[in-house]
This record gives sequence, structure tokens and C-alpha cells, in this order.
Amino acid sequence: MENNLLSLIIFAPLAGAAINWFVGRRVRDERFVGVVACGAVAISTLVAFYLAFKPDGALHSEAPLLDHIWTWLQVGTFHADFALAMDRLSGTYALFVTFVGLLIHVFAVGYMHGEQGFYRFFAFLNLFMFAMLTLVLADNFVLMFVGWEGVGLCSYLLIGYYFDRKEAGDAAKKAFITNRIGDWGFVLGIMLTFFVTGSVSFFANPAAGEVTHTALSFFQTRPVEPFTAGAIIAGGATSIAVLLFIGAAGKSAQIPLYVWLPDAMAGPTPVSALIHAATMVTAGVYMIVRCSEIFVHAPTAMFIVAVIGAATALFAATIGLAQNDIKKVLAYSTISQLGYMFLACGVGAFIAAIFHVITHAFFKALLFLGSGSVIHGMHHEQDMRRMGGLRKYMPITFATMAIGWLAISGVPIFAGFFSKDEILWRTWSAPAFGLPSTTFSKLLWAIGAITAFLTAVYMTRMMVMTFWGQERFRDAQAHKQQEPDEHHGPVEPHESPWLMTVPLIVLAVLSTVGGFIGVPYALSSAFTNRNINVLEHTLEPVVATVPPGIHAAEPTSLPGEGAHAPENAPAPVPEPVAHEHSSEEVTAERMLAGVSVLIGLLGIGVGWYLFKNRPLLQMPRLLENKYYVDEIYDAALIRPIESGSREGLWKIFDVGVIDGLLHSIGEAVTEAGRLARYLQAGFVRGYAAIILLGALILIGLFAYLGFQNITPP
Amino acid sequence: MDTALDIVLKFAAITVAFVVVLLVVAYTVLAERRVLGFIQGRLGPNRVGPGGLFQPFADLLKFILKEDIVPDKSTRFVYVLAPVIATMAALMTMIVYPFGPEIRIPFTSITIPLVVAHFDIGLLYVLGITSIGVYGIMLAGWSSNNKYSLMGGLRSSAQMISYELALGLSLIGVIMLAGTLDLAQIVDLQSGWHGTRWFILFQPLGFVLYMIAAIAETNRVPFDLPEAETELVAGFHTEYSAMKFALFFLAEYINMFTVSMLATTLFLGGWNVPFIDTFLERGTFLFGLVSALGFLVKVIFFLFMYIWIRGTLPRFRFDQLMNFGWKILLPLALLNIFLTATIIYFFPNF
Amino acid sequence: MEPQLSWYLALSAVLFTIGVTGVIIKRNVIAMFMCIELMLNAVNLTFVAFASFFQDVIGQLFVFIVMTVAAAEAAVGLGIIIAIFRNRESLDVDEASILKL
Amino acid sequence: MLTLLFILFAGMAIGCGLAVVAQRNPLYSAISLVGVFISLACLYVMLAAPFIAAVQVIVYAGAIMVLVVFVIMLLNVEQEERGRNRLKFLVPTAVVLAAVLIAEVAFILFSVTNPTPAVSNIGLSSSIGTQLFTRYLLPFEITSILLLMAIVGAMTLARRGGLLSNEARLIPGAQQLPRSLVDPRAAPDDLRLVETDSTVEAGHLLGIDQRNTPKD
Repeated sequence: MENNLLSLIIFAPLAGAAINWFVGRRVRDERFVGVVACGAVAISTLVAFYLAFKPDGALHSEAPLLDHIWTWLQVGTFHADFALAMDRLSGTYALFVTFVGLLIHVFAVGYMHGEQGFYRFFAFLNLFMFAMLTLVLADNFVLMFVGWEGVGLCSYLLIGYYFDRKEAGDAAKKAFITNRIGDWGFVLGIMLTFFVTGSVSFFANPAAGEVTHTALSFFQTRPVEPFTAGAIIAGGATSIAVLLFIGAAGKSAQIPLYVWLPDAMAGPTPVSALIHAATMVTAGVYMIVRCSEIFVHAPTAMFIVAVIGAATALFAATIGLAQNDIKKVLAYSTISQLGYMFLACGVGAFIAAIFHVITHAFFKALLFLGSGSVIHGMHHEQDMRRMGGLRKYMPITFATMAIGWLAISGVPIFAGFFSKDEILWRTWSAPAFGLPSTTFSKLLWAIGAITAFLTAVYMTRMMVMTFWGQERFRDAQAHKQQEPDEHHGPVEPHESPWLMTVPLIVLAVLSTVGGFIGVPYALSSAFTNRNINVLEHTLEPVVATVPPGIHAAEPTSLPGEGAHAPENAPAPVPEPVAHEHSSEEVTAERMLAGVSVLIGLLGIGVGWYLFKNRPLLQMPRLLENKYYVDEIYDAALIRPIESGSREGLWKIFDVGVIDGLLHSIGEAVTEAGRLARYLQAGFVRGYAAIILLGALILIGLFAYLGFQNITPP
Repeated sequence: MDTALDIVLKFAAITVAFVVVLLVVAYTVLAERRVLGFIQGRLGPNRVGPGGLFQPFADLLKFILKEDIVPDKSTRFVYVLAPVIATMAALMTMIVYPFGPEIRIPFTSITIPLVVAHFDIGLLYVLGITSIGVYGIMLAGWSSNNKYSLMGGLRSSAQMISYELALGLSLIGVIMLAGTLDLAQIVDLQSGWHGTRWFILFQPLGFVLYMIAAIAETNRVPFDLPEAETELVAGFHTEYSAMKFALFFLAEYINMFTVSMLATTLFLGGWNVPFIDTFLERGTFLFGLVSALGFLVKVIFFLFMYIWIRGTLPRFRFDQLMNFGWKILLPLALLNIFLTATIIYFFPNF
Repeated sequence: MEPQLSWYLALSAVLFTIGVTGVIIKRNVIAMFMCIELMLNAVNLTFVAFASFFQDVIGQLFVFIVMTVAAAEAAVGLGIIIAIFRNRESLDVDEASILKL
Repeated sequence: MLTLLFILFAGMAIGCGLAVVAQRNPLYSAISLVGVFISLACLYVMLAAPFIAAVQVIVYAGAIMVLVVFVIMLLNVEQEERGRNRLKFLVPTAVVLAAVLIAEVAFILFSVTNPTPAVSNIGLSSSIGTQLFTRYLLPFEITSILLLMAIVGAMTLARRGGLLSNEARLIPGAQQLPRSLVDPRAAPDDLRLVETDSTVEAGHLLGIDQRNTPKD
């Protein structure tokens, strides 16, 4: 279905950005700029909701909404349009991106109040929305890559928003360069996709003269590749998947490319909330789910994804345990949650991954905005050791953040619980990648569980250090005097204006009830017999399912995990959800859910016990210094490259070879000119003589040549 | 031996033509003086012979007998060459004008055309020779090593170059109508309508332009800047005396004569006398004679007009002259060409 | 005997040679200019000769266009000559060998 | 008959051409050149190209050479400067090159068997006009454009230099000095009026370099 409203979704923020950049910089009126920015995002939000929920909307129809804007690249068989497509997946994504984006815009109007570059900030923020929505709604890899780069650029611009601070600039560069590594993989993946499948489109779009077999449908008919290391370099689905995953790892901060995300917290807090928690960093997950058709044919890649995801989750959680900067804590928590999502993708639970993306967007945005509110109230104090007891100063912030805390810790009925539990259960019951036994997936489950526990712990620590205990910000004044950005002597924490608290409340509500869109059958069946897993209904048709061939090694887990992605159903047409749920697995799932609840509560308890009275408890150095990863990278990669460039490329190649070459050329020309100068003495008569000489030579030549074939009379 | 007879005949014709022209010129001089006299309310020369009829010969005698001065430090060769060029250029155009239709000598069967040479491009020939005439004046002005002369020479050359353009362009209308450069053919074309189909009827503007340009071309009042007595003593021939001066004098009047003949030929139907073909049938001796006389009458009318103008009009200033030539005559001539072209295009058989 | 084509060609060659020699040895700008005109005329002669001997009018058209070019050249060239004289008080080309006064 | 005429005119052309080069006085060269043109015109008539002959006389003799003579008179150049000839070696060079050229042409003329068609009668103005306005219209138009450019260029070049236009008028109250005070080389009849306070500024306005202004 063609629907040109679609382009409005992405172009409204672009227009907002343009207006703010060209007009807002002259107007310099925060009201104007704020209205323009929020209005633009609001428009795209409304359009997105309308298109998604209207009777034949994206979330109800099988075929995606298409909007072919213009034919962009048409080289031989290579065909990439500037075309948008909104199917169930991208529709779902666009919904929460626009909505959370809108809330964060509103929050930012309050948070950025009085900033010098107000217009600049919102121009970039709108530009980011444009890029993100392009990424989500793109109907082919190339356009998706445009959005991909666009969000990278905006992230760079916004991290470096305080460009007068060195760490901000460095963080921006770090983020950009790290993303380059990921993009390298992504671009290679796209190329390989084109070479293998002959198309880069996600959807068949006959209106635009698009080939009917697309990059994804190409694989449906292909056999699943074997689970071997060789498949990675075989140039098939596995290679594509691995390369795409490199891109995803870069964008979504997975090991080993996660290092930029913590530093990215140098940007303003709304940026951290919008880009580095809710939307952009989940682009990797989106991309993998979008390409699930490819991944399910590449068990090796799935394996890698799962392992990396699990490792990242655990790794980041441990680091997060020891951070003192409130935003750093949230940053590492984000990384570990992303690890969760990749773990889910790795085990084939794509729907669960999306589910977690959504809920995570809610509560992590909530937490970030809450921390932003705290920072705002503390006059840009981010160190938790100088907070404490803020409970009674900013009650709304406290209440909302508490909800977020419970949500992320996996306390029941909060959003985080359902998604995390879903992921854990799917990991537990995951197919075994052709490994002899399912022990491996059990191992992954154990890692996930530990991560959940740690998550609860460090979130509790954060809450405790921030909102409970005695108020440390006054005695902290001593060493806060010399800080330049200190406005006035003793800090008096205050509640934030309504512009900031309203979004907090909305997000809090969402993080409370947001989980009910994906209540698994096992739990819902306790109350009703209807399967109320809305999200699953919605996404099932567009998400590929793991073909049975993969886990032939382990037939026991074959009897479909019912409600969750019927694994033995033929890929394109998913089975109706009506199939029975065998009781034992229902009980197993309920049991696991209970376990995860216990884990969460245990984590909270441990955290409370540890930090309630000793908030400044010294954490292990290793953790506090993030395992020295940055230092390792610095020593292993950056130093050698720098020195190599300086000593080798610059001093030897550039100065020696290139400059030498140029200088020698110049001198040669000068010498030649010195000789030729005698001909150009400026005497016209001399020139005439030379011309005549040349003419004579020519005439003689012709006469001679002509004489060859002319018989004299 | 045919060519020999041809050459002899040509020489005879040339001689006849020149004698006639010189006579006419001589008496034009007299006429000018008398007419000017009348215009200015005096008598003019009337002593020599009856009514001063022999005055030209007296002048000639005077010119021959006067001392021939060659100024010192003048480049002699050029000084002598100049009047010769002027006169030659003036005379050479004479040979292409058809004085009349071919006539049959009575009592014989010989028919001779009343034209010396018959060119395909007679008109261009005339223009070319006229343009040569400039050299006479320029060289005279330069060689006589006198600042008045030099000024006169420069002025005349500038003036003639400027007005040659207007002259030529004013003729193009006629050429387009006639479709040929052959003067004889042009005259024949005008013999329609019982000899009244003159091109002046179709080219009034062209005619006026031509007359003005012609007067300027011959350095006559009101365009006689090169010899403006009040500014430059006598212009380019200040230093000339005796026969050389006479030659310049002659050249000027011959130029008048030839220009008038050209005007007659192109605009006033040449030798066509209206309605005589009703009395005499063409080709007879009488017809030719009458036609030739008609030609002569028209030319003399033009000469009289020259004198008349001289007697009445003041002299231009030099910048006025130039502006007039470049900014008025030239655009008008172009306009004339444009109009003619348009009319011919829309009424081809008009 | 009638004049042959080669006669005209030879004549034009001679004229051309005279012209080019003049261009090289004359020092007066105007003289050089006239020598160039001479060369042009020599070429014109060949054009006309060929045109009339080979019954092809295009040669004469060439002459026509050459004349136009010569006229343009005369206008511009004389303007330049006047400018040179105004700046250097001399018509000797060797005086004008450097691009500054 | 024709041969005689040819010899006559060819001899005249060559003689005048030699005179063009030999004469020291530019004016004589000009006159000789006119001679060349006229004799060439006669040759054109012999070659059955009367139209071209007439145009030759009108354009070359009547317009171009008149301009040249005009300029010669205007600049009033007498004998060619007898300043030291820095390029003496050019004279023998030129002679040698000329000899080579003649030799080459002679070689070509003698080595080529020349076809001897009869002189045809194609030079009529009508045929030329037809060709010129039908088949070769584009070159014709291009030449007209060329002429236009030449006119503009000539006017630009010949305009008198200096920072003031010729219409510069005296402002009442300003001091009036003869230009020769500022510029020794100035023509005495240069009556342009400049409003200045100092002779130096006047020189600047008139575009005269100050090196030869009286330092008093």
C-alpha cells in the first residue's frame, strides 16, 4: 500500500531542524525554538500513531505501508530507492521512538533552559529524530545505512555539545571513531548481501519497479548453513550475519566496541536518555531483528551474537556496580541491558528482544531523565558521593525513579519484569546451536540470571546513594568551590519544573504498565484463557523463526515453545497462536519466572543491606577502573597507530616521498623555464622568424611526403 | 584583327566621353560663378566673350601660365602624385555610365552602345574608384608639409571614409530592387511605364540619403570642411598652384559630375525620357540622341542643385559632420535597407 | 600561351615571401602590419586562382572572409599601434619587447 | 594578350611589394602597398573574379589602407627610427628563410603536374551572393560578429587613457594650471581640465607617473 503520509514522519523533524538552525539562531527565543522542535516531533508522533493503528494500519495489515519518494540509486541491477516502508516491526519501533522522543524533547526544553546553544541543541535533536526514523522506516539497506550514519553524526554532534569541554570533544570523537569500525562491518555486510542476493531491499515494492525477490525473501528458500567456524568466511548467510553484527555491535555498544558509550555521557542528559539509552543504541537490535531471516540461516552467527550479548551483559553489569557517576552507572546498565537484547536475538527470541527494547526504552529513559532531573536540581553535580537524602527535596523525581528502579530490577508487574523474564526463559529453552546438549543455553541462562542479580544490586546502590542516607552535598562544597560551572555557594537541591516532571510521570506510568503488551501465555493463563500477548501477535508475521533443522540435535525442546515463535512452523506463514501449551512447559516457565523474581528481590535486598548504611563503600579497584579496558585499547591500538602515523607516514612518507616529489617537479619546471626563456625574449620579429621556420619545416615535410607518390612531369 | 578595331573604338569612345565631360565641367565652373552671382545679387564673370562664355578658357590659360610652386621640404614625388591620383580617380569612373541606349549610326548598319565599358559590376567599380580618390587629397595634405594642408587632408579622409559607408548603404536599396550591379541593366529596368518607372519612386529615402552623402563625398558645401577657408586657409590644396591646383579643381567638379550621373542612373531613370517611346521607336538615331540629351539635362539639374545648395547653406562644424554621418545618415540608410527588404519579401512581384 | 595556374601560384609565393621577410626585418609596427596585409593578399591570390581554375566559387568566398578578417585586424591592430605610440612615443617593436613601460 | 597583361600586373605587384619592404618611410610603403592591391585586383579581373576585384579595391585600397595612411599621418612618423638595431642577425636569417621558402615552393610547383583547366566564368556577383547567403551563411554571419567585436575592441583600445574621461570639466573655484606643468610630455593642445589641490594629485588623476614631474 502506498501512503505518502509516511514521508511526513521523517520530514517533519527535518523541517524542524532546518527552521531551528536557520531561523531559530536569529530569533534566539527559547519559546519559539522549543515549540518548533517539540511540534515537529509531535507531528511525526501523531502521524506514526495514525498510520500504525488505523483500521488497515501497519500493525494490522500483512503488507507494509510503502512510500516511494524518489528513485535514488539505479545502477544496472543495483536498485536502491529513497523509499519508506512501515510494516509491523518498523511500525512498533517508530511508535515508541517518536513517543519517547517527544517526551524527551519536552523534558529537554526544561533541562536546557538558559543554555547558550539552545537552538543548536534542538536543531541537532530534531535532526537526530529525522535520521533515526529514516533508519527505522527505510525499506532497503542503503537508506537504512544513511539513517545509520545520520544518527551517528547527530550522536557525535550532541555528545560534543559542550565543545568547550575537552572531555566532551574527546568523547564525541571516540564515539564517532568507534562507530566507524562498526560501520565498516555494516557496509561490508550490505555489499555482501547485494552480491549474494542481488538486492538490498527489505520489501518487494512493485510500484517502484522493485524486483520481487528481496534481500530477505532470498534466504527463505535457502538451506540453513552448518554450524562451523568455516561458515563465517564462507561468504554466505553466516558471513553476512557476522558482518552485520559487527555493525550492530558498534552502534549498540557491545564488546569490544562498547567503550564509547560511557564516555558519551559527557553530553547533556536528555541526549543520553534519547540517543544513548532509548533509541539509537537499540538500532543494532532493530537491524538484527529486521534481518532475522538472514540470522536464522546462520547458526554460527547466532551463536556469536548470543555469546557476545551474554558476555557484554555480565561484563557491563559488574562495571556498573562500581561507578560513582550517576550517569556512568546508567550507561553501563544500558550496555548490559543491550547485552540482554543481543542475547535474546542470539537465541532466536527476536520478539522478546524487541519487547525488551521497548520496555527498556521506557524505564531507561525514565531513569536517565530522572538522573537528569537530579543533576539539574543539584546544579550539574553528577557524583553520587556528593548526593544523598534527596528524597525529600525532589519527591516526584524520587517516586518516578523508584518505579524505574523496580522496573529494571525485574520486580513483577513492572515492565522490566516481563521482558527480562521472557528473555531468560527463552534462553533457558533455546535450541542448542547443534551443540551436543542444551547445557550451553543453560549456561547462557545462568549468566543472564547473574546479570539480573547484579543489575538489581547496582541499581539499588544508585538509588540508595542518591536518595537515602545523610545529605552529603553540603560538606561536599569544600572541594566544589573551584569548579568553574558552580553558580552559587551552597547547593540547595530543588524539584524540577513541570516541563521536566511531566515526562517523568508519563514514563513512569509507561514503565509500570508497559509490560502488559507482552505478557507471556504462561503467566496470563493464570487469570484468563485468552492469549493476551499483543506484541507477539503483532510481530510474529514479520519476524523469522528458527527453522527446526538447527536443533535437530536436541529433539526434546522441539514441542513448540507454544506462544513464543513456533519454531517448527514454516517460516513465512506463522502458525496461528491457537496451538496448545503443554502443561509442563507452562509450569517450567512459571517456575523460571518465580526464580527471576527471587533473583531480582534478592539483588535489591543485597544492595540495600550493603549500601544503606555505607553508601560510600569502597568498590574493587578493578571494577572502578572498568577493567582498564580503555588503557588496554590505548596501549594496544591507539599508541601504535599514532606513533606509526607520525614517525612513518608523516616524517618519512609525506615529507620524504611526496614533498620531495613535488619539489623536484617544481625545480625541473623552473630549469626548463630558464632555458625556454631565451625563446621568449619579447621581440615580435624573433617570434615571426621562429614561426616561419616551423612553417618551412612543415612545408618541407609535406613536399617530401607528397613527392613520394607524385611522378614529376 | 577584331580586337584591334575594338581597341580603336574604345579609345574613340573614351576620348569622346572625356571631351564631353571636360566641356561640361568647364562650363559648370562658369555656371557656378554666374549662378552664385545671381543668388548673391551680382553679375559674376561676364566679360570674356558673350556673357562670359569664354571665361573657362581664360581660366585655363591662366592656370597654365602661372608659376608652378613646389614648397620646400615637401616630399616632391608624393606632392606631384597627389593631384594626378585625384584626377585619374575622378575620370576613371566615367567609363561605365550609359549615356544613352545603343544607337545606330545613320545610313550605316553599325550600332554602338553609348557606354564605354560594360561591366557586370559597374556600380562596385564606381564605388571602388571613388574610394581611391581619397588618396589624392590625403597625400596632397600630407606631402605639402603644411599644417593647414595636413589638417585638411586628415579631415577629408575621415569625412570620406565616414560618408562612403552611408553612400554605399543608400544604394543597396536600388541594388536590391534591380537585382544587379550592372548600370546598363539598372537603367533598362527603369524604362518601364513609358520610361517613367524611376527608382526614385520606390527609393525616396534612399535618394535623399544618397544626395546628402554624395555632397559630402565630393567635399562640397555644406560639407567642404577639407577646404574650409575660414579655418584652414584652403585646406589640402593650400600649397598647390597652377596646373596642379587646376587638376584638383577639375577633379572636384568631375566628381560632382560623376556623382550626379550616378544619381541620374540609379534614381532618375538614366537616359529614359518619359513618353518619347510613343513618338519614336527605340533604337533609332533620334531616339538615342533625345535620350542622351535627357540624361544630360538630368545631370545638369543635379549640378545646378549643387550650386544652389552652395549658395544657400552654411558650413557644418567638424564634430557636427561626424555625428551627422554616423548617427543619422547611417542608421537611416540601414532602416531604408530593412524597409526595402521587407517590402520585396512581402510583394515579390511589385 | 595563356597564363597557367602555376604562374599565379608562383606570383603569390613570391609576394608571400616578400611579406614574411618584411615582417621579420621591418622594425616599424605599421610597416610590419602592412607586410602582414601583403601576405594575406598573396594567399587571396592563390584562392582566387584555384577558384577560377577549378570552377569552384568557394575559393572566392574564402577570399571574401579573409578580407573581413583583414578589416577587423586593421581596426584592432591600428588601435593597438596608437596605444603603443601613446605609451612609448615610438613605433619600434623592439622598444616594446618588455611588458612594462 | 592575357600573358602580356599578366606579366605587366605581376611585375607591378612584385615591384610594389619589394618597395613596401624596401622603403624606409612608412607612407611610401603604404602607397606601394596600394599599388600591390590594385594590380592584384586587375589580376582578379583576369581570373574572372570581377566581384572580388571590386571588393578588393573597396575594402583594401579604399578602407584599410586609408586607415593606415590616416594613422601614419596622425602619428606623423617620419623616417623609421635609426636606433641601434639589437636584432641585426635577423636580416640574414630572414633572407635565408625566404630563400628556403622560395626553393620549397619552386620544388612543389615543378614536381606537381598542374592540371590546366580553362578560366571559367564563375566570379559573377550573383553566384557568389547565392553561395554566400545559402550554403555558407554561417561563416558569413560569423564574420559579421567578428567585425562587431573588432569595432568594440578598436574603440576600447583607442580611447585616451588616464583616470578622467574627456568630459572632465573645471569645477569653479579650483585652481587652473596648464597641464604641461604637471606632465612635461603633454601635448600643448591637451585642454582637459582637472580639479585638484596639488600638481602631484593632478598628475595622479591624469594617470601620469610622477617620475618626470618637476620636484619644486
